[in-house]
Amino acid sequence: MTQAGLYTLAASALAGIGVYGLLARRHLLRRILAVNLLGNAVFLLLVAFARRQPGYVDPVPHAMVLTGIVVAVSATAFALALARRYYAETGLDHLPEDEG
Amino acid sequence: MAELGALSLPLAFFLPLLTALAAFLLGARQAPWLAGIGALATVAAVADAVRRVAAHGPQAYHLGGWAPPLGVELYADGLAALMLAMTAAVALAVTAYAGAYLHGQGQAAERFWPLWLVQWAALNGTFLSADLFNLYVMLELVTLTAVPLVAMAGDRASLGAAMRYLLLALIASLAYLLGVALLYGGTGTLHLREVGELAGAGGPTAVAAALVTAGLLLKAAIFPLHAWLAPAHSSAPAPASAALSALVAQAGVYLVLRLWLWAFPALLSPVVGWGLGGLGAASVLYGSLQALRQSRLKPVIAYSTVAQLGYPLLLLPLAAVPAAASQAWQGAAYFIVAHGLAKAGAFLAAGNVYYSLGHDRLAGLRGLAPELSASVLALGLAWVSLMGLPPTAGFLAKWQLLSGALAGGQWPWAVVVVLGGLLAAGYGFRVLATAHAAAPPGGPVGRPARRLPWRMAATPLLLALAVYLLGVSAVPALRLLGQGAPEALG
Amino acid sequence: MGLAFDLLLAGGLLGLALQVVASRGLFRSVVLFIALGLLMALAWARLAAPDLALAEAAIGAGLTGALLLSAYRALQPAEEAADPGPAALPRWGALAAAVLSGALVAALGWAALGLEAPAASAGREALARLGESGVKSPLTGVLLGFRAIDTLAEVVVLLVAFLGARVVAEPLQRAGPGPSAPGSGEPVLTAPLLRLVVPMGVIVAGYLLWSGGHQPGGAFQAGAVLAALGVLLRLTGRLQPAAATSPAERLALVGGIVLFSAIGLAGAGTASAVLAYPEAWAYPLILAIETGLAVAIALPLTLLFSGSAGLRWRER
Amino acid sequence: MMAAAYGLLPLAALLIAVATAAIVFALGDARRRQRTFWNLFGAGAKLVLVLVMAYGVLQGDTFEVAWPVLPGITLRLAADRLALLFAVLSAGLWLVTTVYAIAYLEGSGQRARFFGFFSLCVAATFGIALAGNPFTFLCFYELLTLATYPLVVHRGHPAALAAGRTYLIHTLGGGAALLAGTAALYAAVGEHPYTPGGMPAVAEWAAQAPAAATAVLGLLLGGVAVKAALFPLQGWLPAAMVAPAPVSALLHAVAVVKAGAFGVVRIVEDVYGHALAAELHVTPVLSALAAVTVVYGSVRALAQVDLKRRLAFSTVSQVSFITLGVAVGGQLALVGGLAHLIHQGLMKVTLFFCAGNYAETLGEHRIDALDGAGRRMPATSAAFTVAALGMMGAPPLAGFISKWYLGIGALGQGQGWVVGVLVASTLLNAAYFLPILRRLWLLSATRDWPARAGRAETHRGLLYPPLLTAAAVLLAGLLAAAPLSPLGWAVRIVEQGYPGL
Amino acid sequence: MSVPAPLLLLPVLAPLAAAALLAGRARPLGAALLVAAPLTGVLALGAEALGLPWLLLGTRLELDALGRALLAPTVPVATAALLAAVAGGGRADPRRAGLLAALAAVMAAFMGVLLAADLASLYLAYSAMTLAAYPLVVHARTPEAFRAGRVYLTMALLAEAAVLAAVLLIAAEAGNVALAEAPAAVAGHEQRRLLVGLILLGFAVKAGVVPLHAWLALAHPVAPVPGSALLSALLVKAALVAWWRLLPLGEAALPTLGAALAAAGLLSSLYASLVGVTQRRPKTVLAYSTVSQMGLMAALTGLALLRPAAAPAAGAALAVFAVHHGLAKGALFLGCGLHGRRRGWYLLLPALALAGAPVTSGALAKVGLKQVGADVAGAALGPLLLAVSALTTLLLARFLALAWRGEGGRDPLPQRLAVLALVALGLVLPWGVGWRLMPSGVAYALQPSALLDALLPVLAGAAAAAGALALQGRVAMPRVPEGDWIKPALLAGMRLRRAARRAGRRLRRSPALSAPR
Repeated sequence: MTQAGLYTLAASALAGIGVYGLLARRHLLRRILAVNLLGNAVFLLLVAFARRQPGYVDPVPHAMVLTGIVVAVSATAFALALARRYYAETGLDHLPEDEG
Repeated sequence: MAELGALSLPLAFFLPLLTALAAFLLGARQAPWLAGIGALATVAAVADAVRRVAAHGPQAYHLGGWAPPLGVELYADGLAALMLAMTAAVALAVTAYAGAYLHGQGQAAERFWPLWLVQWAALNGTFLSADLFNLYVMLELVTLTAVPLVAMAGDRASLGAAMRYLLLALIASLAYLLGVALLYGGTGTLHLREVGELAGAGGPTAVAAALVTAGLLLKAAIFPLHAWLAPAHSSAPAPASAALSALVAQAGVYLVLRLWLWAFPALLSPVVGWGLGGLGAASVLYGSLQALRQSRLKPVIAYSTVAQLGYPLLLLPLAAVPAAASQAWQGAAYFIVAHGLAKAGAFLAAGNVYYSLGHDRLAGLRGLAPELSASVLALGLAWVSLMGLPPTAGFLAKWQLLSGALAGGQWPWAVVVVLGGLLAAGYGFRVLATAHAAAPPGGPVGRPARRLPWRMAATPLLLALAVYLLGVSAVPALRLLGQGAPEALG
Repeated sequence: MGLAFDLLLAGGLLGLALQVVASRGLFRSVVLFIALGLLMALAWARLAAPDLALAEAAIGAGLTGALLLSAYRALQPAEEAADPGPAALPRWGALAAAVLSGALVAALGWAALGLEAPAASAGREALARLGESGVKSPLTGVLLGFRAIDTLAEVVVLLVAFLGARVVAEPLQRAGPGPSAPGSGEPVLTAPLLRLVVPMGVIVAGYLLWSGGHQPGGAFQAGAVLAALGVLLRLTGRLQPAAATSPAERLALVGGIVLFSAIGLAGAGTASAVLAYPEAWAYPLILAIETGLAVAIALPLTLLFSGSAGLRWRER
Repeated sequence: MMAAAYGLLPLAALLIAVATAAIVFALGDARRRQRTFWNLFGAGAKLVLVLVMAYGVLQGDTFEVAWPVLPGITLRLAADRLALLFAVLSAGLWLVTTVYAIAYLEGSGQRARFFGFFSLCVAATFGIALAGNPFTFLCFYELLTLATYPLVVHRGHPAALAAGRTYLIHTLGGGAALLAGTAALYAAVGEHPYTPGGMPAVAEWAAQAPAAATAVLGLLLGGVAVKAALFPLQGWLPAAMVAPAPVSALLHAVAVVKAGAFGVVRIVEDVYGHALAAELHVTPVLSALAAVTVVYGSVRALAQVDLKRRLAFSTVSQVSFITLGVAVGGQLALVGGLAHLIHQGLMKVTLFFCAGNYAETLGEHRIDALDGAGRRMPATSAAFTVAALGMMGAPPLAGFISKWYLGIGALGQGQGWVVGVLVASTLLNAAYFLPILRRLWLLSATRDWPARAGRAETHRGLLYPPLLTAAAVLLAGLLAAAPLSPLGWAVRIVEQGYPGL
Repeated sequence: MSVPAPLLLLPVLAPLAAAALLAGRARPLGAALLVAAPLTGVLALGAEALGLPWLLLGTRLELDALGRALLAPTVPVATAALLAAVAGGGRADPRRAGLLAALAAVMAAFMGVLLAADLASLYLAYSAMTLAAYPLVVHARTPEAFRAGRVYLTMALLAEAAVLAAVLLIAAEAGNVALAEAPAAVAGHEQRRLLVGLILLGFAVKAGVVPLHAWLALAHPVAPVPGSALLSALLVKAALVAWWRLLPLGEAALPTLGAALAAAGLLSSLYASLVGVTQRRPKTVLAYSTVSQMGLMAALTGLALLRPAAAPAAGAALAVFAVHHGLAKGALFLGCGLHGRRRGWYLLLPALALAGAPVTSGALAKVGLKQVGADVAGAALGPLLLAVSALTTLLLARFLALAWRGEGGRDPLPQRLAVLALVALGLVLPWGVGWRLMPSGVAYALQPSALLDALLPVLAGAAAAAGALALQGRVAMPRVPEGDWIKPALLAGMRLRRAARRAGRRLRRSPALSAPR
C-alpha cells in the first residue's frame, strides 16, 4: 500500500464518518462540524491524488484544496452566524423534524 | 488562444460582479441606480454573446489565455446562451422590481443589492463555465448568496428554511466536489468535454457521476431531495424568491443536463436514463400534489417549482432514443427558459400581493382581483405557461417533450407530462379562483394597505408577456439551441 | 517507517473524526475537531503539501476553531435544561445512516483506489508551462495564473459570506465572541505580548506574501495570519465591534477583488485575454493582487469572527 | 402591398380581437364609454373583416397565414369555406352579444375583466375556426378554455366557483386528451394541413397501425367531445349556467360547444376522413354517443325548473346533432350538421338572451314564475317563441332545415334509426319548450311585474339583440334555399370540399 | 281569369298581416283585413303555380284539384268565422286579440296547406296549423280547456312525429319533391309499407279516426265558437288533403292498409255516432258528428288505397263530401254561438244536410260514397252505410234537441248574417262542386230512387229519435265522458304514476337500499 493509497482510503473513511455525522446527529453545530469533516475528507482525497505518482506533486489539486479551504471557512462562518441567529430567534439548536 | 471578440463571455460574469462591489462600496442609497446601469450593461454583454453564438456557433473563451485543461474555459453554446438570455431577462426584472420593493428599507436594501448582483454573476458563471471545479466555486457562490436572501425576513420560518437550505446545499456542494475529485483523479482534467472524452463508462466514473448528480439533484430539489425548496423559496422576499426559483434551482437542473449530456454520455444507459427520468417524473407529480395542499400563495408557487424542475430530467431517458432525442432536448431546454420566466413572473406577482396585503393566505385573497388586477393578471398569465397551455413558451416546451416521448415510444413520460399539466392547472386555478371570488361580505379581508408602485405592477406583467412572446414561435430560440448541441440531439 | 507513521496519522485522523461525531459533549467535539485540523495539516505536510498544511493549520484549524468555539458559547442555553435538545435518532435510523455511510466509504474507496493516475494531466501541463505564468511556485502559478478565476471567485465567496452573515447578524452584544471589556480582567502579560506579536505577525504576513511566488506561502496564508491577528485583537478588546462598516473597511473588503478584476479585465487589452498578464509585468501584478487578496481575506474573516459590520480601535 | 395585406386578413381579424381585449383590460373599470366604444369597434371591425374574407373566399381567393412555431410545426390560419362558416357565426354573434352584454352588465363590477376575457374568448373561437392544422386548433382550443373560465366564475360567488371548477375539470381534461392525441398524431405522421377527405399520411399510417390510429382518433375526439358536451362528458355545461346570461349565450351558442363540435368536424372530415374513421369503427360509436346525448339532454331538460338550466340541457341535446351529422356520413347529413352549427347558434343565443331578459327585467329565473310574462314582455317572448319553435324543428325555422338534412342524409346512408332520434328529439323538445310558451303567452301573471322604465319593455340594448337573432332564426329557415343562407353555405362547403362523401 | 302567380301568397300572408296589425295599434284596419283575408283565397283559383326556389327548401305554391274544391268551404267558413269573431261579443275580453291572432294564424296555415305544392311547404303549413290551433283550444283558460289543450297537443305532436318521419323518408328518396310527384315517389319507395303506414298514422289524429279522435271531443266544446268552427269545418280536412297528396292513391294498391283504413273509418263513424248520442253538450255532440263524418271520408280514402282504379272517383266523392261537411259543420258551430231563442231554425237546414236528407248536399255526398263503396267493396257496404246514416240522423236529432233553444239575448247582425250565409252557401256550393267533379253523381242523387234511398235512413233515425224522446226521463242515458276513452286513460295514468311514486318511496325507505349518503 502506498502512502497516497493509504490516505485515499483514510479520506474515504473520513467522508463516511462525516456523512454519518450528518445523518445521525441533529444539533446544528454538530452538523456543521460534520460538513467540515466531509470537506476535510474531500481535501484529503485531493491531496492524496496529487501525490500518487512518485517524484511528482500535482499542483492543481493543491490549488483546488486551497480554494476549497477558503470556501469552507466562509461557508462555516456564515453557517455559524445563521445557526446563532436561528437559536436566538427560536431557542432551538436543531431543525424541527417536520419538513415541507 | 482567446478570441477577443468573445469578450462578452467574461464580461457576463465580471460586469454584475463589479456592479455588486460598487453597490457595496457606495451603500444602499446609490445601489438601485448602480444596479440598473450594471444590469443594462450585463444585458448588453449577454446580448452580444447570444448574438455571436447565434451567428457563429459556440463561443469559447480561455481565461488568461490558458487553454484547457490548464486553464478555465468559458464556453457558450446554444444552451448556455439560452440560459444566459433567460437569466438576463429575469435578472433585469428582478433588479427593476427590487428597486421599488426595497425602497425605504435601508438595511435590507443595503444587503440585498450586492448579494443579488453577485448571484447573477455567479449564475452567469455557472452557465458559462466549462470547468468542473470552477463550477463548484460558482455553485458555492450561488448558494452563499441564495441562503442570506432566504433568511432576509429574519423570522423563525425563514431562518429555519435558510438553515436547512444551507446545510443541504453545502452537503450537495461537497458531494459534487467529491465527484469532481474522482474525475480529476481519473482523467487529469477538469474540463467538461475532456472529461467526457476521457472518463469512459467505468465503475469509478459511475461513482463520480453518482456523487456529482446527487449533489446537483439536491441543489435542483429533485424528488426525494426536494424538501428544502418550498420553505426556502417561499420565505425569501419576492424578488429573491423569483431569482431562487427561476434561476438558482434551475441552474442545478441545467448542470444535470449539461453533465449527463457532455461529460457522462457514455454512462447514460437506459436504466440510468429511466432512473433519472423517474426521479423527474416523481418530482413533477409529488410537487404538484403538494402544491395542491398549500394554504398560502408563495408555498404553492414554490412547490410548483419542485414540480416544474422535474420536467427537464425527462430528457435523459429520451436522449438515447434517436427518434425522440432531438425533440425532447429542445423541449427540456425550452422548458427551463419558459419556467424561469413564468416562475419569476409568478413570484413577483405574489410579491405584489404580499406587499399590498401583508400576507399571502389563500383564504384571505377572496375578492382580491379588482384591487390588484394587473398582478393577478400577471399571475394568471404566468400560470398558463406553467400549466403548459398555449400560447405560451411552456406549452411549446411541453409539446416538444410530449412529442419526443411519443415519438420514442416511451408513453409513460407522455402521461407524466400531460398529468403534470393537469395538476398544475389544478393548483393554479385554485389560486386564481380564489382571487376571482367575490369579496366576502364586508369587503376583502385586509384591504390593500399599500399602493403598488407602478414598476412593481408592471414587472411581473412584462415577464409573463415574455412567455407569450416566446410562445408565438420557438424557432429562433431553438435554432440558437442547436448551436453546439451534441450530435445525438441535433 | 514513513508508512507506519502515515498509518498512525491516518488512524489518528479517523479516531478523532469518530470522536468528533460520536462524542457526547459538544465542547469536546469542537475541541477534537480543532485537533483534527492540526493532524490534517500534519498529514498534508507528509503529502508534500506544505502550503496547504500551513493554510489548514491557520484557517481550517485555527480560524474555524475560533469561530466554532465562539458559536458553541453562543448556543449554550442560558439555563440548563431549558432546551430538551434534539431527540436521539431512533435505532433503525442510526443503522440506516451507518449502512449508507458504509456504502459511501466502500464505493468511494473502491473508486478512488481503482483510478489509474492518468499519464497526462492538467497538473503536469501546469508544471511544464510554469514559466509562462510569471511566478516560480507551481501553486501560486495555478492559483493566480492558470486558474485565476477560481481564486477571484473564492475571495468573492468570502465577501459574500460576510454579507450573508450581516443579513443574519445578531445584536452587537451577542455577536461574535461578545463584547470584551479589556482592562481590569486582562492578564498582566497580555498587553506587552500583543505589542510584540502584532508587528511580528504583520511582518510574517508580508514575508509569506512575498515568498508565495517561489516557495510555500502566499496570499492565503498571509491573509490567514492577518486574520488571526485580527481575532486576537478582537478577543483582547483592542478592536471593538461596530454597527456599521466604515468606508475604509468597505474599500478594504472589495479593494482586492476590484484590483484583481481590473487587472484581469485589463488583460484583454494589455495581454492576450482576460485574466492574462502582460509578460513583463506578470510578477509585480501578481504581487499586487496578492497583497489586495491578503487584505480581502483577512478582513472578512476577522469581521466574521467579530460578528459585526465593522471594527474600531478601542478609544484610549 | 395591398395584396399582401389582403392575404394577412386572418391575422388581422385575430389581432383585432386580441387588441380589443388588451385595450379593455388596460382601460380599467371606470372608463365605461371608452370601453363600450372599443368593444363595439372591435366587434364591428372584426365582423367586417370576416365578411370581406367570406366574400373573397366566394371569389376564389385564399387567405393563409402561417409561421413556424417549432421546427416542423407551424401555426397556420387558413380561411376555407368551412372555417368561414364558423368564423362568420362567431363574429356576427360576437357583435350582437357584445351589445347585449354591455346593456346586461351595466352597473355591475369587474367589467373590464369581463369584456377583456370576452374578447379573448372570441379571438380564440376565431382561431379555432381558422386553424389550418391540428396543432393550431389545439392552441386555440386550449386558449378558449382559459378565456372562458373567468367568464364562468365572473359572479365570484361560491356556486360560480364550484361551477368553474367543474368546467375546468372537464375542459382541461378534454384539453389534455386533445393534446396527447394531437402530439401522438404529429409524432406518427408529422404535420399536414387539414385536407378535406382526410390526410393521405394518416391513411397510410392507419393502414400500418390501425390500433394506434384508432386510439389517437379516440383521444382526439374525446378531447373535443368535452366541449361538444357529448355524453358522458356533458356535466360542465349545465353547471356553467351560473354565469351571466351573455356568457351562457357565448358558451352555448357561439364559442365553447361549437368549438367542440367544429373540432369533431375537422377531425373526422379533414384529418382522418370519414371513410377512414368509419373503417376504424369510430363513427358508429360516435353517432351512437351523439344519439344518446340528444335523447339524454332532452330528457334531463324536461325535469329542470330553472330556465337557464333547461336551456343548458337543451344545448347538450342540440349540439350533438352536429356531431351526429358528421358521424352519420354522407353529404346531406354533413350539410345538416354544418347548417345546424349556425342554426343552433342563432337559436340558442336568442333563447339565452331572452332568459337573461326575464332575469334582468322581471327578476325571474324559474320557469314556473314566468306565467304571463308574454304580456309584459311581448317582444322578448316572441323572440323566445321563435327560437324555441326552431329548436323543436318546427318549419319554417332554422332548426327544421337542419333536421331535414340530417334526416334525409341519414336515410340516404341507410341509417334510418337516426330519424327515430330526430323524431324523439322533436317530441322531447316540444315537451320542454311548449310548456314554457304556454306559460309565457297563455297563463296569466301571478304577480305584478316591475313597471316599465321607458317605452320599451326592457333596456333597448337587451331587447334588440334577441329580436335580431330571432329574425335570423326565421330567415335562416325561411330563406334556406337562398344561396347565401347558412344552409347554402353548408351545401357549398360539402359539395366543393367533400365530393367524395 | 288569370291572376299573377305571386298573389298565391296572399291568402297566407293576408291573415298574418292582419294579425300583425291587430297586435299593433291599427286594430280596426286589422279587423277589417282579417275578415277580408279568407276572401283572397278566391284569387288562388285563377293563379298559375308559383315557384319560390329561394324560400325554405324551394317552395312551390299551386292549387290542385282537391285544394280547389276545398276552397269552396274554406273561404266562406273562414270569412264567417272571422266575421263572427270580430263582430261577436266580448269586446272587453282581454284575450280577444289573442283569439283573433290565433284564428288568423290557423287560417293562414290552413290556406298554406291547401296551396302547398312541395313536401316541405306542406309539412310547414301542416305543423304550423297544428301549433296554431292550440291557443284556440285553450282560449277559455279553464282547467278543462287546458286539459283539452294538453290532450290535443300531445296527440297532435305524437302524430307529427310520424309525419316527420314520413316526410323525411320521402325526402330521402326524392328530395323536396313536388307534391304532384309525391304519390309516385311513395309508390316507388323501397319502404313503401312503412311509409304509407306512417302517413296514415300521422294524419289520422287530425282526421279523428277512432281511437285517435279523443282530442276532438275534448277540444271542440271548450274552444270558442269561431275556433270550433274552423277546427271542425276546415282543420280536420287538412289531414285528408295530406293523405290525398302523399298516399300513392291511384299509383299502387295497398290492400291491407287500405282495407284497414276503410274499416277504421267506418267503425269510427258508427262508434262516434253512438257515443255522441250520449253527450250532453251540443258542441260535444257536433264534435262526435265530425268524427263520424271524417270517418266516412277516411273510409273513402281507404277505398281508394284499396283499389287504385277507384281513386279518381273516390277523390271526387271525397271533395264533394268535404265541401258539404265543411259548410254544414261550419254553419252548425257558428250557429251554436248564437244566443237567440230561435236559433234552432238556423241550425235545422245544416243538420238535415248532415243527416243526408234528400236534396241536401249530404245526400249528394253520400251518393258519391255509396258509388265508390259499391264499386270497390260490392254490396256489402250498403247496409253498413244505411246504419251509419241512420245513426247520423239520430245524432243530429240529439244535437238539435240540445241546441234548439238558445239561452236568450240579441245576436249581432253580422253574426246572424254569417250563419245564414253559410246555410245558404251550403245549399248551393256542394252541388256546384259536385257538378264539376262528379256530374253523374249529381244526376243520380236527384233521381227519385236516390231520394228515397236518402230519406229512408233519415226517417229511421228520426223515428229512433222520437222513441228516445218518448223514453226521456224513464231510461237513463248511459253517461260517456267527453273524449270517451281519454278520461279513464288519464286517470289510470295518474294512478299508475302515484303508485309508482309510492313504490319508489317504499323502496328507498327499505333498509337494503338506505345506505348512508
